[in-house]
Amino acid sequence: MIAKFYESLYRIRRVEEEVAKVYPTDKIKSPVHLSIGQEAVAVGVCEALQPEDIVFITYRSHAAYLAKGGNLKAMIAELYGKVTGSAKGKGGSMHLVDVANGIMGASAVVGTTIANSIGYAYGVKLKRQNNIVVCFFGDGATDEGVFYESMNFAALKKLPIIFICENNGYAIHTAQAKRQSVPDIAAKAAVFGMPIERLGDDVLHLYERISAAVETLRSGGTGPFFFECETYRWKEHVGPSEDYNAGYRAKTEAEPWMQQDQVQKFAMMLDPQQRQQIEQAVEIEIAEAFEFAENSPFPPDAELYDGVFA
Amino acid sequence: MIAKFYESLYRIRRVEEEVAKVYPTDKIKSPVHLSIGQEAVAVGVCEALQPEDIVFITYRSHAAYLAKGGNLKAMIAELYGKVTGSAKGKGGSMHLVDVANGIMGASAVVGTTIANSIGYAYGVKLKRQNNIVVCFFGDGATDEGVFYESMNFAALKKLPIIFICENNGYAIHTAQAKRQSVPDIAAKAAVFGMPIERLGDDVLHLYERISAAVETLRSGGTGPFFFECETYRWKEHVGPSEDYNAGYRAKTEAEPWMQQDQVQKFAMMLDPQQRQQIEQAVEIEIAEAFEFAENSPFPPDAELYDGVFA
Amino acid sequence: MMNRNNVSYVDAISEATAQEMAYDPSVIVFGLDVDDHKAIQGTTKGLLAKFGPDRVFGTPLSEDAMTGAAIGMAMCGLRPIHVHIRMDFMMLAMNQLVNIAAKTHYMYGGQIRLPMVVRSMIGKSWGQGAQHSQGLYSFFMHVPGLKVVAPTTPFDAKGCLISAIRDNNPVVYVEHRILHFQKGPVPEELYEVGPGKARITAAGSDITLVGISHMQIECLRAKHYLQEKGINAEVIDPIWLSPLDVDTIAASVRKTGHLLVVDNDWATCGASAEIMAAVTERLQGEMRFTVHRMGFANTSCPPTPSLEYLFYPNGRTVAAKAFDILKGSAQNWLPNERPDLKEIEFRGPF
Amino acid sequence: MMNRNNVSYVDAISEATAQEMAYDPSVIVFGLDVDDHKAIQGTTKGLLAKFGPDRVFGTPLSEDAMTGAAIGMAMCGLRPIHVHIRMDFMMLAMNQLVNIAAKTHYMYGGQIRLPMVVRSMIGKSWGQGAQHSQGLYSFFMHVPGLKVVAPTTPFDAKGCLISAIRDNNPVVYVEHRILHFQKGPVPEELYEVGPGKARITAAGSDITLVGISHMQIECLRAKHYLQEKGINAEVIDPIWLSPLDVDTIAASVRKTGHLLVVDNDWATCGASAEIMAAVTERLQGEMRFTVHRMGFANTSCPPTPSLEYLFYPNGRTVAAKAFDILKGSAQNWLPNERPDLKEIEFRGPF
Ligand SMILES: Cc1ncc(C[n+]2csc(CCOP(=O)(O)OP(=O)(O)O)c2C)c(N)n1
Ligand SMILES: Cc1ncc(C[n+]2csc(CCOP(=O)(O)OP(=O)(O)O)c2C)c(N)n1
Ligand SMILES: [Mg+2]
Ligand SMILES: [Mg+2]
Repeated sequence: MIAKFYESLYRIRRVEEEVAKVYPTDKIKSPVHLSIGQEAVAVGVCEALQPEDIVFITYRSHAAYLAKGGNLKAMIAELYGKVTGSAKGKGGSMHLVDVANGIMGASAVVGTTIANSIGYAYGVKLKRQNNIVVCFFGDGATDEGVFYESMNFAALKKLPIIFICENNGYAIHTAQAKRQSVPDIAAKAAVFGMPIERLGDDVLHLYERISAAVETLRSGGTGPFFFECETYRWKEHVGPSEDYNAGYRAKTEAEPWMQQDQVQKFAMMLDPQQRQQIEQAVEIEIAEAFEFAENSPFPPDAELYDGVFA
Repeated sequence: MIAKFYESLYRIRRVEEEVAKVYPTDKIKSPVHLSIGQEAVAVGVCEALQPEDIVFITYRSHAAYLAKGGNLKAMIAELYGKVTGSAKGKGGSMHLVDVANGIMGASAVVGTTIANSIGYAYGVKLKRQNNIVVCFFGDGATDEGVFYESMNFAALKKLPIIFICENNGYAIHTAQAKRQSVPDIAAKAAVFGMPIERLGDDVLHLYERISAAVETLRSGGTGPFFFECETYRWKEHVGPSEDYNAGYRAKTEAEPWMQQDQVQKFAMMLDPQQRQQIEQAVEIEIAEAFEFAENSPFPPDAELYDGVFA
Repeated sequence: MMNRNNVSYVDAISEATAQEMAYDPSVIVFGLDVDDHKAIQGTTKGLLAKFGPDRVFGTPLSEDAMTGAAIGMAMCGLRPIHVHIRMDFMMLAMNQLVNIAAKTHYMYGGQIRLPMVVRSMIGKSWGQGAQHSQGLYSFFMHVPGLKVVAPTTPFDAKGCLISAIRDNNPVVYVEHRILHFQKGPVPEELYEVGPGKARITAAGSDITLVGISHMQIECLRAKHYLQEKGINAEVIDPIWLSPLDVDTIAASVRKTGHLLVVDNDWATCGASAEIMAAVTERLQGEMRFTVHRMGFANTSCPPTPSLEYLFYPNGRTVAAKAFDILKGSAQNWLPNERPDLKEIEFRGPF
Repeated sequence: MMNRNNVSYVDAISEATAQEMAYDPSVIVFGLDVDDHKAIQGTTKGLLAKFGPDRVFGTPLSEDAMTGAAIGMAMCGLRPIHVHIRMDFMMLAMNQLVNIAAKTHYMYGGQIRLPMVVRSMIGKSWGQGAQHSQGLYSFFMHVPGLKVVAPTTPFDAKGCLISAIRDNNPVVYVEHRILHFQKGPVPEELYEVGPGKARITAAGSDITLVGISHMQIECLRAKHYLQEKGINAEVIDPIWLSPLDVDTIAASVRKTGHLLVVDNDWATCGASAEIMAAVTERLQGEMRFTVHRMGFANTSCPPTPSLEYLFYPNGRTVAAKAFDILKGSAQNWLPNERPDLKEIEFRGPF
């Protein structure tokens, strides 16, 4: 399990580092919102899921996409705007999707996928499917009215869904306390009548707690479940750089998070040889994915008008 | 005080009864949402206010309009669509307004005035005015996302505003439990960090509790305050009739409310002569208002294009 | 037994829904008050009893999230019909419709499709006023990825709804409160009235009247009035507004030389502007012709009866405008109201 | 010292705002991120320091309630400027804008007026994609009671913003991300560029090009390309889209005989359809002329550079279209890209 978790964590971290490295070459002409530092939540949650389970993600979801099993080559090609991308170059970094692996897409408009996820969960329940829906969103999304409307409906209909609020304390550069009169997001879900829990970014603990919720749902128990997961974004809101000198936050705020970096932590738990094996395999896979993206063609002009309607 | 309260209660009840009586003649061609049965909340709240205080109301707000001192003649003329109406016949029953008396209008789209009221309260605070904003809305409005967004902003900015949720248990024909996973509306405001209180429709108690909040705000304390007031609509959702045979609610549900009818209760508290005096004066005023409306002209055709822009 | 030659628009909708729900278990209906005794003016009547509360349910007042939920349901393989009792309330759903529903299929490179219908009603009369009387469908025509249909007859109400339900894309289905009272022949079987085909509802040779939604009725009335003056108008019902059948309209104008679009909405950037522009693009250079439009008065809808009457085009004012177009402007001819042209009209109270 | 002949669009906006705020204490600025270090691409820079957090503040992500709040502030006598960093997010504010802001003055019989400005930006380039690149202003043009302005130059950016702030009605003020990089002369003093007056930005005689927002730049480029072919285009910037100055455009077409509207938005039911229709209404019967339009490709905006390039009209394609209009369709002339016509363009990354 440790090895599997490490592989996922390391892979996500390295993919995003590569994205950040390539970015200044202007080969990726798409706004990238890196989740470096936030990998733990994606991995802890997605490891508790099965391939047929469904996730709804956000523009900052390279991590969740990969953790859920999203196709890496298609992702990098999508960032490059290539026709081999997950959306044929018509989505970009903010709209990753991989239906075959249960990834139902990501929106650049904050909060919208929360509403989509409850509809999907309603469908799952109506059709008596046995899979589970998970919806990822940020603390910023909980400022939006649609968040509350969705919590109410999910609780009213007892939907088989798990909400994951990735609370990294900021919406762009605005701290939560400047936007929310009370910072306790989980409490705002709890008033609608659902079990809540506050978690950090300890992958194993996340995995354990999410697994318990999944187990309940899988065995016919009712949802929804709500988890508020504290985490921290290491990079700037959008783009490949750091921005601790911008004035809205101090590096000292980040340091405790960096010290408990889950990627490092899991690395330490493995014996060096096994670790090296994992890392090597990942590096090869990543190199291949970027090569694939580089070598793939841009979509032909005719694609412009293709697929407006199904 | 009892006399004053009774006058207001009796006046509202009688105005609406007259509206209901006239309605079948088709002189009022505007959808009327009567607040018969719900007068207590409007009176208990508005008696605690000063003329310069501001109220935001709903399409079901004949009561609040009158309780706050809205012009009766202008109201009836508005229902009749006459140019002497509060909005020159361009508002109708659902859009009563009387800026001179602090009534900032009413919307037919549920929930919208909540957002408007917080903006007004922000203005009051910024300009260091000493008046207070009160916003009335129904239980149905608390289903809407804008309710939560507004609670958050009001609490974040500590606005001088009092929220009055008139919980009559229904949105049109849909009971609260069919729409809300948890019926406790006040709790949903409380999570944003504001004092809440649950009240019934006892006018004196309402008056006392609202006055206390008003006092706090008036003397420089911070808001917002939230009151959930249970009440009951006696008539159908829209129109002049009863609808206990429609199937969505039973008359027995209404009976306890009718037994504790505040209009009757206050009538009993007065000596018969004083009561008669009050009632006579009100009847004369009402008769005059309907006569005024009857005799007023419809707006001239040119009014159609007048006032699209200020 | 139902008289199939005299089925109401309301019954046509509920029948189409019930038949599609019986035929396809993935069809569901939801929205505020679809399950109460009024049943959205009867259009959802009987559905709850037949299909149960999982497939027919009222919702909280949460237009934004419920629209998003409809999208999610469609992603999951359902065919949701989301109902709004007033089109005006769709303003709360614009983000999900414009930013998500319209874009999902394209933006995800074809991986997801959204078969969903959004039904809503345009209000009119009885002083419903500014916030309950808007025909805002041009917003949806504007955005690629959405289809828009506004059937006028009970026949089309049924056929278009079935077509909309079976479409694999988001379809905005526009009703008009007054049209609910229309009656006409409606076959019992399931049939589709698909996108992209306008209907010539009355043949003529002198001028082409395109009437959208309820204004189709007013155009048919105008045709009668114009006959008094020996003018023979052709009347067209576009039915589907997006995609729009420009061919049929242009072919008619090719014949008549004059187009008057009468919309149930404001003119500016509306469907009437679009149809004028599209026909002009098609015909200019080829022949001489003129294009014109009528719509709501350029104000909010006033509830007082006198002004409310002026707010809308009607058969007489449409005829007067057509007459001016043909005979030169400001002829000041306005036909007298003819009682024989009054079909049943909803008049309130609500 | 600032070079007043080379002021950026961004600085023109922040200057106009600061000056109006100093001049009138009822003016306030709020919206997501107006008070962070990026200051909405610099357009709100310095305001927080100058006017404090009560008059300049960031908000929660609550577009619906914050728009409603702007309305309430205006009711209370403030003159709020509500800022959205992307126009697309205004879809969350449609209910308050269409159902409340547009109607308040009329619906309340004149008792209330709403002096408020809603600023927002249209995105373009660097693969921002479907949800961050829309010009949806035709929605606001459609609804009576709203004014709409889309200035192109730094001079107009300042003058129009001042005019919008002083207007006693809701004004939707549309910026374009690429225009932010424009530079030009901007007087230091306060001045207004009021509603209803279009500007002839380049005189000509052969065809009238109306370019909206960023497409104004492309039309000016097209004018240069067309000169290679001896064609002399007149270019018009409508500036205010509602109310629209049809007079100036119609007068130009009266001269040139041909209109090509190039919009920064989709064509269907868009501003381009409206301008075509309005000019046609004005001139038909009087003379022979043709009307045409270009706009976004009828798809969602694709982020990949190759398709994104095709999605937008540009100076070359505008010139090609104008050439076809004048010389007969499908001449297949497409000018070669001229580097001397490249003004500074924002290219990312974000
Ligand atoms: C509805 C909407 N409003 C505003 C924005 C602009 N915006 C983009 S990202 C973002 C921050 C969202 O914060 P959060 O949900 O906490 O996610 P994080 O970026 O922290 O992962 C904002 C405000 C948007 N995309 N959508
Ligand atoms: C946004 C919106 N959605 C739906 C409606 C239709 N509608 C009109 S009144 C009403 C019920 C509102 O209930 P509540 O707020 O409890 O007020 P009450 O009528 O009980 O006083 C509804 C759903 C509306 N007017 N606005
Ligand atoms: Mg965040
Ligand atoms: Mg209620």
